[in-house]
Amino acid sequence: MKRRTVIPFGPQHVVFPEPIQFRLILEEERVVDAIPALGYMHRGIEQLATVKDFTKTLYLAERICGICSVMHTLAYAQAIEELMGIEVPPRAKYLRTIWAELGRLQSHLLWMGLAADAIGYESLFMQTWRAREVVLEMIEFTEGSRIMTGSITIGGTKRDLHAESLEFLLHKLEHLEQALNDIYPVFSDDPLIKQRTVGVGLLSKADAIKLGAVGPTARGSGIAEDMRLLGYAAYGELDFQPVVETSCDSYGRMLVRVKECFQSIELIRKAIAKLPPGEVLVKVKGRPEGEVIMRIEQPRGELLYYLKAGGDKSLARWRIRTPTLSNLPPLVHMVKGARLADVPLITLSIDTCIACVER
Amino acid sequence: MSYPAGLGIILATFLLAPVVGGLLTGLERKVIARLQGRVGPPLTQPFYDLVKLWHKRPQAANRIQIVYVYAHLFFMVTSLLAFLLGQDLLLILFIFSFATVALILGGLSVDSPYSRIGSQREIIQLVTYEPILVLLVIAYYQVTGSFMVSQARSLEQPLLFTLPLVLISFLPVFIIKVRKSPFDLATQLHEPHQELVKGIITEYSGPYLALIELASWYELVFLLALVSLFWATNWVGGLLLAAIFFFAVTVIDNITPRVTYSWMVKFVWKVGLGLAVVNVAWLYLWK
Amino acid sequence: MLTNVRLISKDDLLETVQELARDNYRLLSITATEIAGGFDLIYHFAQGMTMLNLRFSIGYEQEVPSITPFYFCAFVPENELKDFHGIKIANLPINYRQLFILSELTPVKTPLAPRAAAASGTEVLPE
Amino acid sequence: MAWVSSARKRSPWLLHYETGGCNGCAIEFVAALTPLYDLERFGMLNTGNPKHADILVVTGCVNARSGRVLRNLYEQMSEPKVVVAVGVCACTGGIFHDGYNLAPGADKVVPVDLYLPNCAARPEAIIDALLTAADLLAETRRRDQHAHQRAPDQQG
Repeated sequence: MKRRTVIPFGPQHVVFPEPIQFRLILEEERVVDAIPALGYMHRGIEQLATVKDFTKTLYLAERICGICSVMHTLAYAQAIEELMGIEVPPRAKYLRTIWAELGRLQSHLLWMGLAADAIGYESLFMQTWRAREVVLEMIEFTEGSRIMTGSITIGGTKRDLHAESLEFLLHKLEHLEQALNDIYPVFSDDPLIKQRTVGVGLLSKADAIKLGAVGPTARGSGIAEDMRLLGYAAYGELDFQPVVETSCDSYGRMLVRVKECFQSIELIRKAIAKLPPGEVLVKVKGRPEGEVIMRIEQPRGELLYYLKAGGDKSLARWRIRTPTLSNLPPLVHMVKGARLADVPLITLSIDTCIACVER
Repeated sequence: MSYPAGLGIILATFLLAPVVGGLLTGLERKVIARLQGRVGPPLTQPFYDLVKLWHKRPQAANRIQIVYVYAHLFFMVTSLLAFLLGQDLLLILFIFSFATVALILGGLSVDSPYSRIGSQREIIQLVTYEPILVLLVIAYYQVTGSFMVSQARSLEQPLLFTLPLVLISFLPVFIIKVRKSPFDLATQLHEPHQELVKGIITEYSGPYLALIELASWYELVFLLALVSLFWATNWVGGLLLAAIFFFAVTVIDNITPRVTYSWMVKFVWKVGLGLAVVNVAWLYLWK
Repeated sequence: MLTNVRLISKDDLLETVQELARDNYRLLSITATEIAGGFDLIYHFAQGMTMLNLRFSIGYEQEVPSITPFYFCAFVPENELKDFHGIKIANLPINYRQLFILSELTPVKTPLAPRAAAASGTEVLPE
Repeated sequence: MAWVSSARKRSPWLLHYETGGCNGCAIEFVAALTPLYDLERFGMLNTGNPKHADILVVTGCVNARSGRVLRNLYEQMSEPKVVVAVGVCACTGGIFHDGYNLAPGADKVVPVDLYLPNCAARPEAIIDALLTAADLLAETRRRDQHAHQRAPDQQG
């Protein structure tokens, strides 16, 4: 029998800033087994929601994850609105769409940078994060803060966009598109990047269904599923098609994300063009009662909320199923048999967000 | 060589080489930062790092590790010294490899998986580039008729004109030795983004890391001196050649991702070794 | 709202899930809620954009069969059920023994099932 | 010696550990390394290896499992060392402070020298905090070992 080495991969590791531990069992440099160990970020949000006021839980939802904070507030607000039967003004729906897409842009750019970093491509990492700063500038200008914006609330949005803000957005989007046009060919054509990603971390379509892959991971394996097609917020009125790649490897998943950046830019432009006038916030009275399931497309995939409220001040149950949790079994499947040098990239290729997983 | 000149070279090796090596490292970090659109650290940054590391509280996993660090530095300084004194090239490269072996043994002496796997990769790197160095020595002997480094200065035309392909095949060796992307498999000194944390030097800290850093400066100067051997007839030419090499490596580092070791072995043996063999064969058949 | 719910009994679970697996449904998640005297379990499935929820209730002491033979990925939510609610799952292949997300240092056992906390007697092994 | 402390001030190497929380501060810390903010111009490197680092940057709230890792990392760093708690979660536990799994603040596990309460901390604030930490590093202090408080795993 070959000699086996056990490498503790994480929880503190430079490649990804988040703590997850993989105990990798190696034969020489090939991984024969990977055991994920979670729990380094568990905060007990589901339990906190059962003791806090349901309006304050909104802020808790925002702090499930700092990267997709907008998505969590959006999902939570929509779920509560559905429970209480509130109709959100159309302008607020469009604003929510714009912010959600900005959030997706910054998340995808962040991921692209980390992926470049994982394969040791310093320069590309810096260039993508430089482009990301443009998005953060837009977010800060329109929402008031870089990460925790608090701009979406139950019943609408807290802020409105004026004509000059929209002009600023359009202007910056052009900058961003230029930067992305420079970055895109590097990701799609660079021979050394291809050498590191093509055929690495294979996940066939059948496996993706069986193991419950969602989001870009599933779309990289040829499954055309995008929760935005459900038509929540203003997505029903904006025409778009999900980005699908059929190469089933890290390269495919990478391309899905890069292409989705362009798609997001298009969606924001369409939303700005169609933005209806009117109010952005309706008054909310009463307490939620009943059960609801909310599915939303996060940058990382499908987010599933199950809310149960009994007419009390706080919720009876708030079940958060985040995309990364669903993508963990495919990840374990992909890591088995990979080379040690490819493990960081494969782990990143599902866009792990441990803060979401552990709540 | 006269006695005072030899003494001068010894002094220069001990005093000037680390200064030059440190400044070059600082320059390289600055250039990389500029290529990435950043301001970058000051030119003297490596010296601050060295002083700071030297004054941290020493922590070592075991005693033998410390011995290997000193051995690494000693062999590195010796190889540079022997080179500047115009000694036998074969011997010099032998000592140079021994410096690497000392580092590998140090990495293997601790019970850390990162350090162990880093050492294994360093061994693979050693195996990868060593044949090219041997061919370099053979080609050198064919042209000059001697193994002595001092012989290169008395040639009529620079070595570059007879050994152009050998110089090109030396480029991957240079990249491997200075631990730059795409061949930064075993460790990196200033870029932390690695699946093995720091690879072979993970378990060194404080003053011992400072010694490794110092050795890497000597190494850089030695490798650049080896490059300048290809234009040893004229010191301007040698300096120019070394400068071109230095900037080429810095740029390549910036525009390539890290590759896997199997790809590295294939590439270096196919392209690097191939070019060197062609050059040597050409010398045999036509000269 | 919660739509497309199919009420089943605990004994029908494996059979129903097998049918769904044959029809290429995806498993989204499993949700448990503590109700009086036991738990309310919902298995969320989806085919494309449409969801299907299987629902049944169990008592505190009752055991639920694992659906990992049909959906391997079910080990993640099933371990969560063990962690947060202390629900007993039979034949779980990857069993973290209530240490999936919670650690042995966590002062509270089964935080989402406060009423059942006292009843939970599962052995907690050190890491 | 003056030149030693000057070197320490100009070359602090960082170790970042995200103990929990929402990643917001962690991402802002990484953003501080990138071209717009560029921490490296102050000589700071993100090493990722506790044995090489001088400043431990803690982001996020400390929970039962990560507290032990944090403690372990802190003990692997050699003196002199400084700990910076970035973000309100690392300072007090923030919005999650009454969670069942948390220690209210990183200072319950390791001695913290600098607090940066913010949600989420901006890169400018992080740079400011790190520069202040570098100044602290220059004053070669030996910290009282008794000041170490007990880790949550040692609490009853």
